[in-house]
Amino acid sequence: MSVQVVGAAAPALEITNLQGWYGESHVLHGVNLTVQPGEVVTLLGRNGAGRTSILRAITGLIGKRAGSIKIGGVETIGMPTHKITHLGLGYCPEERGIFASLTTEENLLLPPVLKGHGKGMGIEEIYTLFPNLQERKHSPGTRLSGGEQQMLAVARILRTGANLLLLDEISEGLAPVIVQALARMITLLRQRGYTVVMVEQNFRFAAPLADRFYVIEHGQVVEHILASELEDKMPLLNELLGV
Amino acid sequence: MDTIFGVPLPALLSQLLLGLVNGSFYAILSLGLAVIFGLLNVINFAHGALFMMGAVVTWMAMHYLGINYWLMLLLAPLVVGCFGMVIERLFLRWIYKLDHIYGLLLTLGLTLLIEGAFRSAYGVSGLSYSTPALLQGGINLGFMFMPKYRAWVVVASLIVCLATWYLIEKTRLGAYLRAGTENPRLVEAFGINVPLMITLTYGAGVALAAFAGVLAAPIYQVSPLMGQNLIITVFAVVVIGGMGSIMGSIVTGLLLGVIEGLTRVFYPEASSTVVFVVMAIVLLIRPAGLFGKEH
Amino acid sequence: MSDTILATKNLTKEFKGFTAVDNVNLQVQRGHIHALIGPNGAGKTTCFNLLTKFLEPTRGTITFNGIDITREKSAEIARRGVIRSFQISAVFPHLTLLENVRIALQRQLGTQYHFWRSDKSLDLLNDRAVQLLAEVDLRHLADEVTVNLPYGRKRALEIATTLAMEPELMLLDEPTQGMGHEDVDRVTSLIKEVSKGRTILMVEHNMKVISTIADRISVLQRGAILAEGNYAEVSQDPRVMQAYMGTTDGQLQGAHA
Amino acid sequence: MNKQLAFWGYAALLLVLLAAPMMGAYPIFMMKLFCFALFACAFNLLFGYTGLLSFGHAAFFGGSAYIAGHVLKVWGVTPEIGLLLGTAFGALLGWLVGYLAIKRQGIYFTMITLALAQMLYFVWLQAPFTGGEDGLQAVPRGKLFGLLDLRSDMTMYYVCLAIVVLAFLFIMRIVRSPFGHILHGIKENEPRAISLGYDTNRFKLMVFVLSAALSGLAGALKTLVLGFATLSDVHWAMSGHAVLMTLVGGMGTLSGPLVGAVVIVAIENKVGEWGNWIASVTHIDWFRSLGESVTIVTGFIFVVCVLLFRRGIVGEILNFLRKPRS
Amino acid sequence: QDKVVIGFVTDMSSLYSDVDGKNGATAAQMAIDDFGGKVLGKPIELVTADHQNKADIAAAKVREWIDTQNASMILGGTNSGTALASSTVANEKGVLYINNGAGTSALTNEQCAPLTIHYAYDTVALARGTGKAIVDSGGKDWFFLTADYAFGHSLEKDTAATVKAAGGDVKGMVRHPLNASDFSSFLLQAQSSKAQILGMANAGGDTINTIKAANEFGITSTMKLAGLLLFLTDIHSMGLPTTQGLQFTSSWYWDQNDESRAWAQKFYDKTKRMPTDIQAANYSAVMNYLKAVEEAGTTDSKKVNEVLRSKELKDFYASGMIRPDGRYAHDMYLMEVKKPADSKREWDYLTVVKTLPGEEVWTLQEETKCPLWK
Ligand SMILES: Nc1ncnc2c1ncn2[C@@H]1O[C@H](COP(=O)(O)OP(=O)(O)OP(=O)(O)O)[C@@H](O)[C@H]1O
Ligand SMILES: Nc1ncnc2c1ncn2[C@@H]1O[C@H](COP(=O)(O)OP(=O)(O)OP(=O)(O)O)[C@@H](O)[C@H]1O
Ligand SMILES: [Mg+2]
Ligand SMILES: [Mg+2]
Repeated sequence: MSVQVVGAAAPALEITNLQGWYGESHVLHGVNLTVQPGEVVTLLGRNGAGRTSILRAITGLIGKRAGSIKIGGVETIGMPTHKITHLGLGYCPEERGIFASLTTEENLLLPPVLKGHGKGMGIEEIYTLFPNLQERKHSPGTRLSGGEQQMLAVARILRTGANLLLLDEISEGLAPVIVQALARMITLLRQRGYTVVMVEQNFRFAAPLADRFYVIEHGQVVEHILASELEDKMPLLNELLGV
Repeated sequence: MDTIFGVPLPALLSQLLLGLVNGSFYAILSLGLAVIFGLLNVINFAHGALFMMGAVVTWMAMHYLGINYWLMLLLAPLVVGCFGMVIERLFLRWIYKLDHIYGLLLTLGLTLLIEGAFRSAYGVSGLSYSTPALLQGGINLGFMFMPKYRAWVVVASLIVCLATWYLIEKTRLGAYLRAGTENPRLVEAFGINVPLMITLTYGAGVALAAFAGVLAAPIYQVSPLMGQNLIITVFAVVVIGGMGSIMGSIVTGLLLGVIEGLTRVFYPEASSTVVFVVMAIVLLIRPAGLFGKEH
Repeated sequence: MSDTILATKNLTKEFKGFTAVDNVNLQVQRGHIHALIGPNGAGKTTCFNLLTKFLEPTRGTITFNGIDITREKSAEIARRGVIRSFQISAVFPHLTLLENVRIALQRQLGTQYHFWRSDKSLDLLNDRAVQLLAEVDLRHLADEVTVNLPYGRKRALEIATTLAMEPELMLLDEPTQGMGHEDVDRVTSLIKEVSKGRTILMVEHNMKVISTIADRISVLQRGAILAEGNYAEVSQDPRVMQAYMGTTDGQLQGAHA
Repeated sequence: MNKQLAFWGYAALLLVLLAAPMMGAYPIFMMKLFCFALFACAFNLLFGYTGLLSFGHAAFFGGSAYIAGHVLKVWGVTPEIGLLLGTAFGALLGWLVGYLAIKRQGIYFTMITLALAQMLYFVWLQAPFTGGEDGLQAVPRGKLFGLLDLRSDMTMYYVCLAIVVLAFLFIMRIVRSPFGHILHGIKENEPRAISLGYDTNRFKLMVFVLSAALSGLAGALKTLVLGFATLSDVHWAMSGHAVLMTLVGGMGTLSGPLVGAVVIVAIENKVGEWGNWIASVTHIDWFRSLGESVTIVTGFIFVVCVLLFRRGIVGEILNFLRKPRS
Repeated sequence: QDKVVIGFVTDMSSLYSDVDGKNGATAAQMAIDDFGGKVLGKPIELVTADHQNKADIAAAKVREWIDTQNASMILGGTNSGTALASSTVANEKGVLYINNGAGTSALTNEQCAPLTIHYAYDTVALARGTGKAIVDSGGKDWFFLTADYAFGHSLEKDTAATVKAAGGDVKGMVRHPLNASDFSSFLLQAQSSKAQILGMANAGGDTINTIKAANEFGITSTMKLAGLLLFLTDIHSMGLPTTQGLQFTSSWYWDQNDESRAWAQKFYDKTKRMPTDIQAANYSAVMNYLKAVEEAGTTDSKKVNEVLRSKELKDFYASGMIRPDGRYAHDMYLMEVKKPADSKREWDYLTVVKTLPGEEVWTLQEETKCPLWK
């Protein structure tokens, strides 16, 4: 597989007419979205709208998918998951996926550093960001509290040097003080040129961070909002999200 | 001083040594089971059959091709390991997402097939394999005559066991493997070729069984049924050690060999039952096994 | 009977040289919605685990309605009326919603061990089950198989099941986690609703929920109680702001909307 | 609609079975089938309805077969007492094994039952009264309640049918009882059942004992019908049989184990003939050796079932019937 | 009925399939072919089944053959449990049952039956033959290695009694569980007893592994091994280097005389293996049965049985009478395994050390519990 760089113009992520299935249930019905390098994009929607499924489809973890997903210009729809990741993908799953048989530190060091991509965060930096993790670094991963596990799940992919991060509800279950730290972290990542696709329930958290928003409903994109339009489209958004 | 419960000390000592030899087989077999269970979540009932295959392949290589023992020590695990990988690709691959039970049943089915095939080819009385020239004879330890070959079995299996343990518990590859057991999809999402890793792991676990088979060939009659009785005992060892625990299976394997050895002296009739008695006791006190982690 | 339904005395849990819960003296008033908040890893879930005996306390006692329940088993405590919900959703996935609730109701009949009795004897629970489902707005889904439900619905079902137990004391661990706004609001009012006539002890990171319904709040930090009081009191506490809220400007909405 | 269909299905089956010996069916073979079917149903109660896979059920089946054989032959008790004692023994043993085994879950549970049963195998092998390799032979059938002479195959057939039908109804009732509903809950999500105040271990132990007792009844009945109990009844392969019958028929379905028992017992007895027949039709001589390869055929069925028909025969049919509706 | 059906049920797929099994069926078929394929003008058909060592399957097969195919004789193979069960069924149905492979002496003792003939060997003969012959040749001090179940116990008990009666002494014994796989530990115990003879009261894989370990630990240099239940196929599979010098009792050996050699060669041409004594007995039994049918002029089991028991039988396999308890009382032989150097060709493994007269080796009339022979 040769990684063709289609010039600087290639979007970090380009999804066209994405279909997705779990077994026999069809959950994604033609998703179209594009993310440019260095952007922070948030997927909004109600429970069960299909946001997590989109992230899973990108990483190849959904049951079956069709359509087109290009990462950095490379078509990935036919690739196995582990190859897709090497295009510079970092995925933080909704259910956190902390490994019980590994210690916190082993969990943290688990994802291999991806070659040919950005330099990941150092372990020191990560521990400064999440002091809890340092304190509990030798205990088994799943013995951490719910929130600590969430931190670990995020921290883990910052190390690999992936430059396209897929973050699924990372503020969930965290104390406000940590949520604020995460917000600072995302701002920082953006400054460093990372591309971020977030799924968020917590609109307050996402609002100041994202450049653009996609609203998902029934496995489709139903609305696209720029940060600048946010004020104006607030009523629409509230209606869509049922606030 | 020189008798314990009416048994002379030297006799006791020799029985302990013999127990250790058997323990080495248990250790290496239960280790393979633990590796496979730990990483694939499959109870490999076929382990006994593959152990047998290791021995039979060794015999075949000698009989048809004249390949000697030492080469087979390497080749048999390789051949059987490859066979294991084919099994994994063809059969096991489809059942990982299902309950453990299906793995057990599938491998039980495979066991019947493999043993049946070898039985039709070679009958049941078995085949004879002689001890390699280098290890013939024995050492007089004063209190007993220790065949050199048995001493070699202990050394060889200890080395293999410890190497495996190190690989899994202390290396990065090991960390992938352990993580892969819990959530293979996610590990794959970190960029690791998990399907390949799983295939190789099964191959490796099976190779361990085959290695034990090669070690066993000169000691026991090489027969299609040789794995059948062993496998149940080894299951018990794995349960006692704590399933999936690598160190647990090694230590428990050796320990049970020794306990069995002692039983052979004091109450020989019970020597193959003692494993299960120990298991019952251990479970009453520590439901997760000696080295197992409580969830 | 006193007004304190649940009390712990010097409750402590140590994990291999690490103290997750440290001499906690918690008093929960009957009829209150009592919130347990605190930074991640403060020991809230561990506390719940101790109260329901999913973990064995290292030290200390737990009294419920004046009775010492420290030594009792999980199931016994549940039968006394202390029911918890899990941080991850807990349902019986391949049963219908109705059956889910009915399993919980069944215990009142006292026939759970009657393997010789027909299950027709359970039909008299159906009305109550439907009623409970209606309370959490799931009535129309009563005959659906649970596994197909979205997350938020499962949480709602879990609450319905818990209610079926007629708990005197409900322990809710982050009941609104992973829910959209709609669901959060629904569940918040649901909790308010069901708190009538019973006591609720809940862990929650969503300050909006806490501020609307909690009668009393205990703040845990590093396993110990840092502050206690009603929302106004606690939220003014600079230590709480520092350890938990993270903002020192007195703006207490937290990060959650 | 579906329930009615099932009811008429069972009724028709019962009629056929009642008439079978008159129509030339082979009573002894049928009775053996009944015993295995009952064994499979008892096993399924545990496996299919509670999600506990025991790989040691031979201990109850075979153990009770020995006990019943011994009391019938040596003590000379009447058949009903023999069956009763066999069943009671199954229950007692079930309690012991269950007590140890339910301390662990999932596959651990399975391995423990397997190991304990294997330990019991050695006990049976060594116990003097079981006759070791010879087995316990020539067990008399005697007279039921001292009245009904069971030596006639016909009488035995109807008695056997009655017992198995009653046992089957009993299992049906267990599954559809308040108790059965909790079992279902435990199978689905045990921690949740605990948190709802159910002492799940007690439920598991109870169902284990029930299943063991019914397996014991099956074993005792087998001894009564065939007149002997041997080591193969307590061997782990017998436990494997129970699993296979349940799996082939469809676990977690009431009639699955019945179908599975028919299929497996038929294979065990007839595969040689089928092999010869296939060989004569296809002219491939290899098939003639099928008769010596029952284990290979069995292994093959295991593999195929696990890979392709996980729901089993009845399970697949039910699934097929269900589909167009939803 | 337009054909004569003989049913042969044995273990064709597991533990005992080498000593009898498929090739046992071949031997029986050879007898039918040699007889001309027809008796009383009707073609003879051999039906076979694998009982997988399960008594219920064996009994079911026997019953089925008798009921549905009108089988006129059942030939039973290895495994005592299946043999006793088959015997019961056959007698109940009034059909002749001849057994070759099973060792249990109960077939002609406690559980003897009028239509049951035990043809080849039984454990009593094995024990007595080997026990007495070895003591007579100077092996006085014995140590027993016994498989701990009924079969092993009875082998041990019978042999020990013979040994003592012949003036020998039992120095001790150790009972090992079935399928113990590792025997080194038991052997050390045997060695320290300082006995001359190690009596192996076990069978199959256990015996084989005992012998292997005895070689490995140099036990064979101080003790002589006596197998109480061994077959030619066992020796074949272990090879002479391991088994040389081993003594055991057998009912027949292919290299005994010209007749046996001639028949064995025919068998070898068909199966590429030399016959075991059981396989030879299968041939002999079927042949004698067919002759008896011819003589009786009917396939009626009672009549054929009478003919069979009425006179001395004699062929390449053995000669002797069938006693009232059903035992075919022929001579047995004490065999010794050759040294590798003495073996001239493949399957040239044994020498006959001694003939054990049929009057002595089997259960005696004064001992029998068989009501038919009181
Ligand atoms: N593993 C699965 N198997 C079957 N269906 C699934 C699975 N996971 C999700 N679904 C279904 O797919 C649809 C989309 O779910 P998804 O998890 O993508 O939604 P979401 O927008 O992330 O919602 P949430 O807020 O619950 O995380 C839902 O209807 C859900 O029930
Ligand atoms: N079984 C255990 N073994 C070791 N340490 C544990 C165990 N359970 C919890 N801990 C530790 O105890 C501390 C308290 O955990 P707990 O789950 O109670 O936190 P919490 O307050 O619920 O946090 P969160 O809000 O993040 O869910 C954590 O630091 C956690 O790592
Ligand atoms: Mg989601
Ligand atoms: Mg928590």
